[in-house]
Amino acid sequence: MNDLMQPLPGLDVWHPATQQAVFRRLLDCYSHPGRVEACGDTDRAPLTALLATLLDAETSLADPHHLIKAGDWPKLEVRSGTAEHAAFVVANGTLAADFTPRLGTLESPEQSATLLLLVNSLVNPLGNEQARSGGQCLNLKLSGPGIPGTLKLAVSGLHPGWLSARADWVAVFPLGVDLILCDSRGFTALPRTTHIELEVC
Amino acid sequence: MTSHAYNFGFLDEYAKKEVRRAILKAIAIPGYQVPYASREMPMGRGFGTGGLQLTLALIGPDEIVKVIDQGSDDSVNAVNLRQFIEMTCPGVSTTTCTAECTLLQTRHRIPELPLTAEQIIVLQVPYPDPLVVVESSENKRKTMHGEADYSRLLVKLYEDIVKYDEITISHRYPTRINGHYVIDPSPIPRWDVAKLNNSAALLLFGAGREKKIYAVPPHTRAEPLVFSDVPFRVEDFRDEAGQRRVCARCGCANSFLDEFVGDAGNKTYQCSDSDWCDEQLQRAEQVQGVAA
Amino acid sequence: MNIARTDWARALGALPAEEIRAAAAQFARSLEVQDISLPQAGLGLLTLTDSAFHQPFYLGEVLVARAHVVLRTADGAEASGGAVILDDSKQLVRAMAILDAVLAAHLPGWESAATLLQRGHAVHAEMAAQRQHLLARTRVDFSILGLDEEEEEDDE
Amino acid sequence: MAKPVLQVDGYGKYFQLHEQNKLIPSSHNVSFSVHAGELTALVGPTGAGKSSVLKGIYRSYLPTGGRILYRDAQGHELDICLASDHQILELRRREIGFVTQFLHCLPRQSTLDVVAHPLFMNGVAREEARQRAAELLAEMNLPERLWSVSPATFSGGERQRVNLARGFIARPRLLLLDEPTASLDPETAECVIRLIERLKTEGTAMLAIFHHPETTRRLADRVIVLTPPPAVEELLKEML
Amino acid sequence: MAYVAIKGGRAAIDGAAEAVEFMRAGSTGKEAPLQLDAIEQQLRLLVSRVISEGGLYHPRLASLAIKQFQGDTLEAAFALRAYRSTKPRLLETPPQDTSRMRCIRRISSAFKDIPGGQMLGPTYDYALRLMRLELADETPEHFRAISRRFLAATPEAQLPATFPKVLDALRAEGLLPPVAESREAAFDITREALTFPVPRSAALATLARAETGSLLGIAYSNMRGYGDIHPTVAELRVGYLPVMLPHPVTGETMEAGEVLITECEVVAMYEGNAADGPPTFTLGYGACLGHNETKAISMAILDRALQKGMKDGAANPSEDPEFVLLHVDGVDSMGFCSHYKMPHYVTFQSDMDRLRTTQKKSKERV
Amino acid sequence: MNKILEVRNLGKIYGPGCPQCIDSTGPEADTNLCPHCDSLVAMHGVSFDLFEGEILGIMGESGSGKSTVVNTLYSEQAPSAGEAIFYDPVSAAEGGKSGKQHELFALNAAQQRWLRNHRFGMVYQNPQRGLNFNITAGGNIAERLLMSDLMDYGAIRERAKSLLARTEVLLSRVDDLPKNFSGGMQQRVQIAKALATRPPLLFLDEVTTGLDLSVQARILDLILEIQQELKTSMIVVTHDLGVIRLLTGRAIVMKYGRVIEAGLTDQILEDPQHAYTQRLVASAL
Repeated sequence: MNDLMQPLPGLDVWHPATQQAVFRRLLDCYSHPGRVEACGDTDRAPLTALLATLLDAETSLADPHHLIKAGDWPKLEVRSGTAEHAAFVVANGTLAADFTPRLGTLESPEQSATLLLLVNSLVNPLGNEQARSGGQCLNLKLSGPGIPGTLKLAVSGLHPGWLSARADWVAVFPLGVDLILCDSRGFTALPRTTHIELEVC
Repeated sequence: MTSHAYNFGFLDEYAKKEVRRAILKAIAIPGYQVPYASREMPMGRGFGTGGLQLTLALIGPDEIVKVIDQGSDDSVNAVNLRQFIEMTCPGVSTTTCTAECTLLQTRHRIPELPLTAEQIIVLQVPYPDPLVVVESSENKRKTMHGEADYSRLLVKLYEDIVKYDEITISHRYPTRINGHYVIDPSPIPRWDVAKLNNSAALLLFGAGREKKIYAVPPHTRAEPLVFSDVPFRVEDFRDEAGQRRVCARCGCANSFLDEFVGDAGNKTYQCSDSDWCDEQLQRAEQVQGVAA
Repeated sequence: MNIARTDWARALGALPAEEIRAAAAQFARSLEVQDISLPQAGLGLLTLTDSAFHQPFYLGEVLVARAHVVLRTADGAEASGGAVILDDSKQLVRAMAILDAVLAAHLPGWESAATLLQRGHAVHAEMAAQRQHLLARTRVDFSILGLDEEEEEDDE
Repeated sequence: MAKPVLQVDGYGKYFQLHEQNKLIPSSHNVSFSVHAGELTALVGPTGAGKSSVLKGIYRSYLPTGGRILYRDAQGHELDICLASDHQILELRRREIGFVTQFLHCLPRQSTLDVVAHPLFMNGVAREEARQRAAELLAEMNLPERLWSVSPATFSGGERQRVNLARGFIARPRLLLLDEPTASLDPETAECVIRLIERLKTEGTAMLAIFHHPETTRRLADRVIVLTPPPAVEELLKEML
Repeated sequence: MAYVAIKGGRAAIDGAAEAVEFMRAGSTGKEAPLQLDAIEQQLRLLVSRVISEGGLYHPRLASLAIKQFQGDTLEAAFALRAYRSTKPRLLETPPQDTSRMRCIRRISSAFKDIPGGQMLGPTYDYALRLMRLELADETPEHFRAISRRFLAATPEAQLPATFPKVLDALRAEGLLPPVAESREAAFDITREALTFPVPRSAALATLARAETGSLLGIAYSNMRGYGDIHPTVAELRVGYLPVMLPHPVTGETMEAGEVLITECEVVAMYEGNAADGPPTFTLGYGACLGHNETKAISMAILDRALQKGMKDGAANPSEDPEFVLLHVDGVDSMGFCSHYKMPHYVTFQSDMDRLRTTQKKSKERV
Repeated sequence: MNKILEVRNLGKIYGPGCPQCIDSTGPEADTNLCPHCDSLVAMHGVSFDLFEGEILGIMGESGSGKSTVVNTLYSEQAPSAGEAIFYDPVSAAEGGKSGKQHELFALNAAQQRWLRNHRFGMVYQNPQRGLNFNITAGGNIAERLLMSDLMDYGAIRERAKSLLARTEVLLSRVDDLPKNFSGGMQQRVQIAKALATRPPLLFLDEVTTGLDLSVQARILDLILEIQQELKTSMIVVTHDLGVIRLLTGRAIVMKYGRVIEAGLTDQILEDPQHAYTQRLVASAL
């Protein structure tokens, strides 16, 4: 079994070694909210790589916008749930938010959902650079744990409704949801503690 | 009778995934003790099984790991854990040099050398809940944490001052994270508590027996619980004359010191952080060399 | 003697593992063996129904090994066999699965497997008889005690 | 002529005792008015319901018939029979005072604070309230040595002066007086009477019951003679 | 200097590992190593403790652990636990019915005669605790003779292999609370942390792998007066439970093997039922892997005590689920106890700092 | 006068409840136990307003539901029905225009706890409920101050001492454990603790029951004095008419979970309308 962690064969997202590498990048995103990390070389899109990394039979997933290939479900082993009750929810970020995920309880805030939103592009702009392509662009100014001072994040293809909904969801700490935003190259995380200011484009 | 081929990192992949999910929650809710299904490890609860499970869930093949106990890489427990990691994680390298490591597992100390954003520190925790001293029921404690109700803990400090004119908590000093949850920062001395505040490195805490994981994310407020007019004080290493004691080995005057009692009853002091001590010594020798 | 398929694993399990493995290996030489699922050895949670309130709970874990094979003879006949046993040997359970297929489909040479089965069954019966003996030797005869100890107080 | 401060119109009060299944009339069809700067006195034999009228106006009793129209400082009219509890409390706090023969107060409170309390409750600063209480007590000849002690130990006359002072201090627009001089020695009674006269000149409307007819004669601007209410049977007939 | 902090840990650890081995082998070189068969057979009650406290039915590995850890049950159970962590979990068995148990012992202290009869089986209950010095010098020949003698005597009657449950008779008479046929999934304590309140299945699972002495201690407190369960043992049985699993091909239930277990039901003081029904006896249930009657009885008493505590609030330690369930695990408690042997130089340094400062202040005050 | 609390149709049913619960319980039915489903209708349809600086009495015998009213308002238990709005006078004073309104039963546990710590006070009949007997008298007061985020040790110490002085607890006993105090003194410490944060709204639940008469009188005087000083709004729950007469301006009479009479205290005592109140008043005379 030791060969499982040896040099990555094909960078298969179902391989434990790939998942460990993806996890460490995601961990960096959680530690430094808003920082966009490349997913690295994997044979599948970042979203699939993240799902393969995070999920197993012990947890549940909702896919209201049908973003997951049918063939991937058995490999994920995950239980399927509704957007209101699942531990993880994947959604199309360009569509408006139309559900309220689990927010946890004061006693057990970890029983809240993690939302993975697929967007068009993510970038940490240097100066006045904007998100790379397509759709409406949101410039976010982030602060909070993990961020010294403030950090800028430009997102295109994120319906602004997600941000206002999130603001409601995270209003009463420790209740809330944690967001993972994902584009075709990488991802970033916006845990519930991150304060988001929307800057006018 | 039994196969001895272990999975990379000893734990099976499902166990690792579960720990990883708990780590992410712990970072997202700074200071909150996330429950997880702590696995049985081949060393005693209390020997760092919580920290070890974190390490094994994080570790990758190009990791450079450092393990310390009481600040020292050669303390028995550190040796034990390092051996176990070497045995179950082939390809991983270990180091004693604080600056070199990417992952540092420790018990009772945070190194003197400030950690960097590229490093993760894993602390072993025997008792994760600072409220246990004032409330024995976990149910009630969960409610108190949720509501950030730490008044009973503060009353404890109040009564301490009334009785002794001092706060008597020596190590495991309750520390408030990002203005909400109060954590037990593990049995680090007060000397190390300041290192939690606005740290560049991610700090993870694992309590194996109590099945809890919590975190202090980088650049996050970590404030020891105090009164506004009674300052938090770290260990005092001044001698009777008010002079700061120095390490008998490297001469360092601003590190946490171990106290040794010699056969003749004489006391000597030495850096508790062995890598730090070596570095200081080396630097001193270089300076001497240059001077010579 | 007719032994039900559900009792085969129990009967074979009473014999030394080497004998089972050897017999299966013999069949494997003349038959093509395909693993429907890889033989697995690991743990199973033992669920008990408590007899007070009839609620299920986990008493602990047991070793579990499981195998599922298909045998093919040279002339193309196929037979499925499987076994699940409380053991940690993948080889043993796979051997039992092979014998299970041989016995179920009466594949050529099945008689030798049947002999093995009978022997195992006999060993099992002997063990059962010993336990019987244990019980019978320690049975308390209250019909006599009842007469003798009429006025004795129950000291519990 | 200016409109009356208080106009009582067909006031009636009977008690319904559920336990004994009994009706007890105490006032019946009483009408009168009270004007600013005037004292209206109620007279009549025992059982005529004099106190019942005062209590009905103060709403210690719930009237069972008629109207009690009170016109407040802003000229708004309010039927006390129908007013909410909070409206009554507001009136008691700002406009209507009631002085009986009894003084209820906190056992350890100083006389000065007892008298100043109504002002304090109306938002007057404590020191100013005390100052005004002191002036009033001086005027009423209460020896200064008593001001800082509790009235609990006072003689009847001293206590009643404190009681009156407390009733007067907030300058209610309508003052109800239930035998305020009953237990006083002549000298103190005279002092109280003079105070009432002064309140009249200052425009306070008063409705009073006095023990002595001569006090009534001296102070009353109008006298209302009450007769005992008819028997229950009569009342019931009337009701039908 | 008397003590150098920086070096020396590794050599000492290696030396310690060799030292225990040296103690095991002895210095004379004359001792015969213990054989696993001998341990499994002759120390079967010790093996029973290790498998139940280790939570894994593996008599062979338990025997090895006993040998490896020189008879320390806590350490041996611990090794079995750690072994578990490395093995994949293949399945959960369907709920097994213990009335199918092939008994080797079965008694009731509630009735003299019970359907199927009372069989004492292998027990020391009525043995005199006198030293049998002749056992000091036994030979294989002695063993053969014992076996021959026992089997030679003709049994009086043929007995069935399985027996009905005493509780079923009481239940048929309406003396027991109705059975709640809840199909609630059992709680898996190996995966989920206990957060209170916990379901009864979590309590049963925790007690079933608890350390025997801890369980006995707390149950004893209840028996002695820190509680008022007043149990009567309705039935205590020891035997082999056939474990029934679906056949991989046919799906039919087949016997995958058997497991030695001990089971006990106690009947305790009656009480009224929530739903209109008449009062009935209350019940406690205990079971564990292996042959361990003390544990099964203690568990049954604690089950009853905990049910009471969960319903009415804990009136004493044995009724407090949090107190009982968090403190009976041998591996957890031993680990914690052992960790006090690890270095605490840093924390003690910090303690000394506080005491010195406080002493100084106290002198200043005086 | 500003409203501080508005309570509407408060109800609490223990048990499964059924459609007939309300009709089959109450003073007319002479029970609070529903004969159909065995549920206990602890209170139903309780409505009232409380104004700033006012003391409202809730009187009734045990089982009348009077304590349930304050327990739900103090968020110790959730009601089955009804709403209560708290108009925060402190935020009104601080924030200018209009005070913040809190719909008490719509708040989460943390928000309710904030109100309990910063705006409400509660004094129980049994000092064990209001005090932690394992920490000192001063520590008890400190706990309440710490809950309201006062973090200055010196200030806490001073405040604790002045509160104990105000409630006539010997200062030499500030660092003693309340379990060594007399019942009356425990009650005074409890009052000091409740008042520590100068809450605009205080609940008093049978605070003098079980105390000697002379001790009772002193506690009541103390409450009135403090009320006059601080103009605290109070809800006083008691079965004792003497307490009602002395402390309250308005009162509510409850029986079997229902309000059977409400009015000015002097009116209720001198001219009670309901048969039950008449009997109660008559028996107290």
